[in-house]
Amino acid sequence: MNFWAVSTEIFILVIMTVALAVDLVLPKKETRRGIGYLVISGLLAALVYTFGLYHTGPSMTFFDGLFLEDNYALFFKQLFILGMLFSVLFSLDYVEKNIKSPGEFYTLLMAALLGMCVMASANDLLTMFVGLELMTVSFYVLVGQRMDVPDSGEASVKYLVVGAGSTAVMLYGISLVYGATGSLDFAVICRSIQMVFSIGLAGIVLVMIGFFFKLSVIPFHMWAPDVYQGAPTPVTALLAMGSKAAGIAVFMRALYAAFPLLGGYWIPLLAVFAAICMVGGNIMAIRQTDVKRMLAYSSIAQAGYMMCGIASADAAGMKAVLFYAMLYVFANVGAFAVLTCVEVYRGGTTHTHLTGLAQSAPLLAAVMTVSLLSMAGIPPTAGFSGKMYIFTAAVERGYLWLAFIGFLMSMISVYYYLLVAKAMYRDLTPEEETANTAFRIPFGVRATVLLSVIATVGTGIYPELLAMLTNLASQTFMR
Amino acid sequence: MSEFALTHAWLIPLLPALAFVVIGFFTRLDKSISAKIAISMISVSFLLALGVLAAVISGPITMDNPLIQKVLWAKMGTLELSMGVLVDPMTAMMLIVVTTVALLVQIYSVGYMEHDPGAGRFFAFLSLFASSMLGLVISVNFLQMYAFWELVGVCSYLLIGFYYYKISAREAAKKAFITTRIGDFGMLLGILLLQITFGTLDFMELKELVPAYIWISGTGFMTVVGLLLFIGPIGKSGQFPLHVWLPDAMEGPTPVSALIHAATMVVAGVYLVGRAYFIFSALPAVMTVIAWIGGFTAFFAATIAITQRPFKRILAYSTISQLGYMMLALGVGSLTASMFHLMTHAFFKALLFLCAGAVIEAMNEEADIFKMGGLRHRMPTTFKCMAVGVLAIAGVPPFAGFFSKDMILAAAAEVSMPLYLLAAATAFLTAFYMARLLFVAFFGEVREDCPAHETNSYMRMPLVVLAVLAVVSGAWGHFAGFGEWVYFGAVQEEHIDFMIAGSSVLLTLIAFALAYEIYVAKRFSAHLLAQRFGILYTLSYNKYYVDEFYTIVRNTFVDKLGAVLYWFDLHVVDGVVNGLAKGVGCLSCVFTALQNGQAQRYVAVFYCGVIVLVAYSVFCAVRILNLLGGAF
Amino acid sequence: MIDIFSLSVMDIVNWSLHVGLAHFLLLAAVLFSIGLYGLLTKKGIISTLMCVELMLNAANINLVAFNHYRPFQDFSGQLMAIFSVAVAASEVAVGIALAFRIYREHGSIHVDELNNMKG
Amino acid sequence: MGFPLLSTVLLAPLLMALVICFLPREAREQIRVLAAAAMGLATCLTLYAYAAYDTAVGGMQFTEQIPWVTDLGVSYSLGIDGISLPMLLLTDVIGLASVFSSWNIEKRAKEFFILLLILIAGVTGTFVACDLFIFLLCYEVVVIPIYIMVLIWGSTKRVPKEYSGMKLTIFLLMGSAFMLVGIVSLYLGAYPAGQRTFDIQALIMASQMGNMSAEFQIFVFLLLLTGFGSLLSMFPFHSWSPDGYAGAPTAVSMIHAGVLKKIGGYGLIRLGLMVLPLGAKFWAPLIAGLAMINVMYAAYCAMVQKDLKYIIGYSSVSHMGYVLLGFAALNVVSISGAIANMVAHGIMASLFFSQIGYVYEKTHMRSIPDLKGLAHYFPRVTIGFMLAGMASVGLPGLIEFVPEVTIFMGTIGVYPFFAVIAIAGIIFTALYILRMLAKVLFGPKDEHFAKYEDQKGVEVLPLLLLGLFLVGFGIFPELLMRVIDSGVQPLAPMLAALSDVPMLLGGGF
Repeated sequence: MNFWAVSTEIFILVIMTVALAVDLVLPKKETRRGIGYLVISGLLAALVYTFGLYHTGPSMTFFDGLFLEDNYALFFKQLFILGMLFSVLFSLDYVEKNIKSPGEFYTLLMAALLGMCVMASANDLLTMFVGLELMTVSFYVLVGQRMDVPDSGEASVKYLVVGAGSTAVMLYGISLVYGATGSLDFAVICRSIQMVFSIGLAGIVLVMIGFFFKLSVIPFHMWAPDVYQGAPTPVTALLAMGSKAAGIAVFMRALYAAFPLLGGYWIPLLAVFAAICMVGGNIMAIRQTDVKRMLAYSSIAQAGYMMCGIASADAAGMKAVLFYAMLYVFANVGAFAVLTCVEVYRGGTTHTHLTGLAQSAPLLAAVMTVSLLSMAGIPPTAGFSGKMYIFTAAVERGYLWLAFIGFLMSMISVYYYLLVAKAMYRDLTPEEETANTAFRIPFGVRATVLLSVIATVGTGIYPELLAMLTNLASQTFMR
Repeated sequence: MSEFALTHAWLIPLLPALAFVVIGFFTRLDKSISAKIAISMISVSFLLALGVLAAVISGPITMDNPLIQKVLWAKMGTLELSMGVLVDPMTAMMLIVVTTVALLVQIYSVGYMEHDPGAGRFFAFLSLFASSMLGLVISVNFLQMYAFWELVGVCSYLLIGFYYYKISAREAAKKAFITTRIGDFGMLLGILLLQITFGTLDFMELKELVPAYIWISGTGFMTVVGLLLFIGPIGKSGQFPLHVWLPDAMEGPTPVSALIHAATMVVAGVYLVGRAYFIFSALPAVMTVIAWIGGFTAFFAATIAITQRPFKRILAYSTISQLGYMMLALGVGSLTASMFHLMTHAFFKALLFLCAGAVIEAMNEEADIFKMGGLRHRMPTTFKCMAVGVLAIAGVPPFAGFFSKDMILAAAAEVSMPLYLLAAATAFLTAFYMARLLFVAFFGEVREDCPAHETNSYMRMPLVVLAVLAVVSGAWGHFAGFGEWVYFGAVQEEHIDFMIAGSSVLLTLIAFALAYEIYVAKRFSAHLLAQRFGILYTLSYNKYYVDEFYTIVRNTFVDKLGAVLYWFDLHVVDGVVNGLAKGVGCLSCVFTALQNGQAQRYVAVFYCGVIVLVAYSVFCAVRILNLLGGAF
Repeated sequence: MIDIFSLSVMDIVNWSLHVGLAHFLLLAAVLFSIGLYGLLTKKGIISTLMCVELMLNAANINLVAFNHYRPFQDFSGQLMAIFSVAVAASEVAVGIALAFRIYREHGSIHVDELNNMKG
Repeated sequence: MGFPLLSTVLLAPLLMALVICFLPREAREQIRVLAAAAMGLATCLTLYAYAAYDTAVGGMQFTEQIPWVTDLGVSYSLGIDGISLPMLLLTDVIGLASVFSSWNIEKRAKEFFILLLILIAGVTGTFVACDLFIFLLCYEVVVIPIYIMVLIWGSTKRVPKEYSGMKLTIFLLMGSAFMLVGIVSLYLGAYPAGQRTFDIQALIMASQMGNMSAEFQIFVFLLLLTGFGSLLSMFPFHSWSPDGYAGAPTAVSMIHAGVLKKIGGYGLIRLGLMVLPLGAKFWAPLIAGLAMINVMYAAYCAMVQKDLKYIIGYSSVSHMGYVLLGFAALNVVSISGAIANMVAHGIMASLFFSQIGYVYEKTHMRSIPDLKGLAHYFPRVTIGFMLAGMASVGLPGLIEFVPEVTIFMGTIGVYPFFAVIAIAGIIFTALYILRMLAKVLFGPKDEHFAKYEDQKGVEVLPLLLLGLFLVGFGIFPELLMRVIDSGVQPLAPMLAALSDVPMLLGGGF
């Protein structure tokens, strides 16, 4: 039992328990802000620590291979931790203001993070399932954390109902795969010839559907807009970055490690769904006025882009996906930090709430614009490099039409991203002018947005660093 | 001296350009200094031109071996555009004409522009025009000629529109530019065709190449080129049907009319045909066209001139008519006659215009000749000069017009009788309407309200000089042997065919007598005549409605069509774009309508997806089984 | 493939008497379908959750049955079933809690009344 | 590698924009002076480069190269040759002029100059980039600042500025989507995996080595044509242009019409022709036809416009037709003419827009019926209008003459029919330009304008700067042609070989 392999998870577990304990010992009326700082520092340490775990040799394993701590997993864990770190950082005020019991909130966040990390290094269906459910169930609760807003509860219920259904489907799929191969271990499944028969194939699609739900792929996406809109903004951010990225992580591992021989079976499937996502997501996002909801639809489209990378099924594609997932985190952090700040001060995230932001808080407006453009893939933001990576891989695989749809749709997406920019930058009517009061940007938010925008533009102009990291991650996995 | 002038001929156009720059940038606001600069520069050019003339007369330079200097102007790939100087007798003659008239007109303008605040601008433009015209004259290749051709066009645009606050002036300027532009279009096409056919535009090289080409591959293609080239002169020299701009151009200040629209710019067309004579003369079809267009224009314009009332407009139509003469001469193959007439005409027409200017200024901008009368008592000098001009243009010996016109008639008579008759008739009409002008404006008794008075010395001096030139230039040219000097191909010997000369002089005298009877002795009333020839009179008085016709054409084929196309742009091209945008929006509506907020609807859609995918998996399974050949 | 139409009545009787893997798979499938039907039709959150339970357990039956009838060397199937039971329990717990909250906010626990967010 | 001249030219505006970010909003004076200083520096360096460029040697000079993204084969490599150098000069001159002509901006000046400098830097980058990736980076940078500038400082006339800005942005981005697909497949098709690169020279090498089949070239060229064509406002894709210019503030109109549009032509020559000669050859007749339509159709539309900016918008569409025609003829002369024409039109159009902008800034009028007899009160503006107008009419001695004649000479032998129609365009150009000038500038005094005063001080600088080039390059075209020729000469053998390839589409009209 090599406990170093699970050291990251243990680290996170410790943070979680400490947060819980502190929450219990603190007197009731005492502010829980301290816990936030505690979590932040802990996550920072964890982030730094994980860098030490990158390796070139054989990867550490746990539970004789059920749990694999390779660079691929590490990359994603860092991604989760980064996302979580920033979300906590920019939502300190938000939590204090809107969340009834912050202690539990932070604890649950850590639980979700733990689930993600487990997923990232899951090397068999059981571990995967457990990690997935740990994350999902925590999110059910997190989504419902705003007691003052009915939408929050509604979102939570919808998430639960649809999510439970998808869990059932996935579990059923796992059972079929198990039935076909007699094992839950990716390695064994990969070797088994039985997969090619109907049970196995049905099992694979059902498992894939489970992930499609997490990635909110059309037509398994219907929960996403409502949940994104209803959930507390930081949670929405985490749903967009963490939950999705975790899904991607384990999805790719499952496809490449467990079902590589059936590539001819699932690659076209992915390609088609990627196209559907890119088209549908972007088109549906056009008419949204609530930015959170719009981002939900755009996240559907983003899932489509990433699936293009998965569909190309080679080192280049995987690296592209890793790259994209990371820059998507940067972009989301920026956007949601701004949204959180705006919601704290103006009590909403619709276009009208964002109006005149360019005068009252130029920094926020600029960051919002840059982040959205990064999602749209406009240079010099990172999104452009990411799209180049992804679509280059796709075209090389022979999916020119996919790349074409992708580029076209990302240009269409600029339209609704620019609508947000328009709301922020357009000149105001006199009464708006008076209503548009400048507001103090808390330090957390300021730091977050600056870091995120630097990361976005920096990666866009000089992608080399992130590219090297992704190479490391993808190659050790692909061998 | 003359050698220097010859080698530095490029200075001639450059000095006025310098004047333009200096006046334009620095002394624009001080009219007297501007005038001094302009006049000094042009007079230096004039001296140089004299030097060139002397050198040409004395030196070895003839039409067949000109002096050539070239500089590279622009080069791309194999294509080299160059600018330069080509001096041969024809050039020298033109240089003299242009510099002389320009100099005199500028001196005249000092008086004429005395009270105009914009005088500085005026002199700047005049200098610019002079330099462009001189540049055109010394061109070595078609491109240079085209370039300066355009430049003189713009100068005329600027000068016609000099009184820019007058709507009529601004419209006239626009009309002049556009109309000549139509000619330039054809000319440019011709030049381009020459370029791609021969790979050069240089006159001297083409002079070698073109005949060879025609000898090898016939005249067919070159005829097209020639006709295209000739469209340019039609526009510039106000030949029918592009003559309409010239009468309107009289909106400009009178010195401008004298310099540009009588003496120099309008003859550029004639000069071009003369310069490219080695092309035209080899193309009989084109020559016929030129001849007939020239002849017809001459007659046509003369018939209009008879009935016009404004002083300058009569002169304008007479200019068109005279230009027709020159074209006719070219068409019938006598370069010498054409150039000779060009020279004499430049002098006496400038004279006439300057007199007109003096008269109109004296009459306080009253242009209608029937509001004048008896001016000979008030303005004796002007009257004398005017009379000289009239006699000259009417071709009364020994005035200049007699010799040149006689030469043209002779040449025409050699080629075709109809053309000769046309020309002779024109001569008659010319004499008549000029006499009418003179008699109506200057004879009869002075009106009591007539403000006229003799003009100041600045304006009188040029009149006298030009009058002298109008008297002597013809005789000088005739006896000094203009023919051995400016010719194409072989020198044509000069003789006065007394048959032709006599008849034309006779016609002229009859015309004078007739005019005298009508307008001075008032034996028959002009009105009666007008009613007698009702239709003809109206047609002529309304210039045969050519302008109206063009207006209709412009409205339909430019404005209406433009409106239609713009509608197309707005509603079809742009409509498609907006339509697509709207379409995407509707699609968005449709999709989002599916999202009705019902959790169970979501689950249902979810499981639809599940079913589809399971079906796909089963389908694949069956396929695989078939592949394996039913191993179950 | 098995030619279904060439089966005689006797064969079917035999098949149904000798219980085997196929029966369990069939049962699981039927359970799953019933659960799905309920999930799609039931209005109350509680009954919806019960249906979800049915579906999850259908999967569990599969796992256990496979593990029993197929010659597999380990018991990972049954292990999986146990884990899934735990997961299902946690989901239901969250569900009940949410039901309370929804009842407090809307005065009913009908899922179909929760359609404030749409479009 | 000596002094990184091009990097300085590229980064000076960006860094200055960064500096301005930290200045207080009120320091309008300092901000605009700083912006002018940055552009002045860039312009001076460019002029130096223009003077120091060795036309005898030709090829890429002042090159800089730093490995950038290894696994995509991207390198930060800059350089200029005879084709990009005039464009670079154009960019910086117009950039400087646009800074001056937006001198009097009061409203949110800080943001304005930041965005303007970013915009200029982006355009500069596209011209100095030797690497396709860098080219793309800069290519799309420009779009977003433009949208925001139109949104804030734009003006609403026939269409609301929000609409025109969005139209412009989305239109160009749509085009660039096609282009991106083309470039990606170019990148993949040029070399086998492992030795792939975005370096343009390497791509040209690849096409010369025959790594790309004719079909591939034809397909990719079509994609590029769609992208660059819509930027160049080629006929069916032109409708963003007039609306966009009408909505945009002066500086944006100047830069957009002056240089941004030219990126399309530049890209067509740099990528379309040099990398995909066979594709170019295949589609050339189509381009020629569209070019003819551009010239006449846009001229006709301009004829009936009432708004000054719309007239210039359509006239620029019309002039781009000449550029396309020159490109389509595919010979040294015509292509030199096309490049020269891009420069000429850039100077001319931006001069026009700067003058219109000044008048609009003072009088808040732009439609022809409102404006009369400006010559009485705005003599300098009048000079500007006349210069620009006469240039676009193609007057000798001004910048447009030689390019036009060159294009005609190169074209008429290849597409006689299209060329003749296009040449007839000079008449219509004269018609609508002179009408506009006559109605707006001349005519009787209108006391209504007595209260406005003429350009003075800094406001005159755009006129002086642009007028200088307008006349200078007009009288001494060799200054311009020398450089362009050195850039086009290397293509001569390739073009010669191309002329032997039979024309597949259409045939010689």
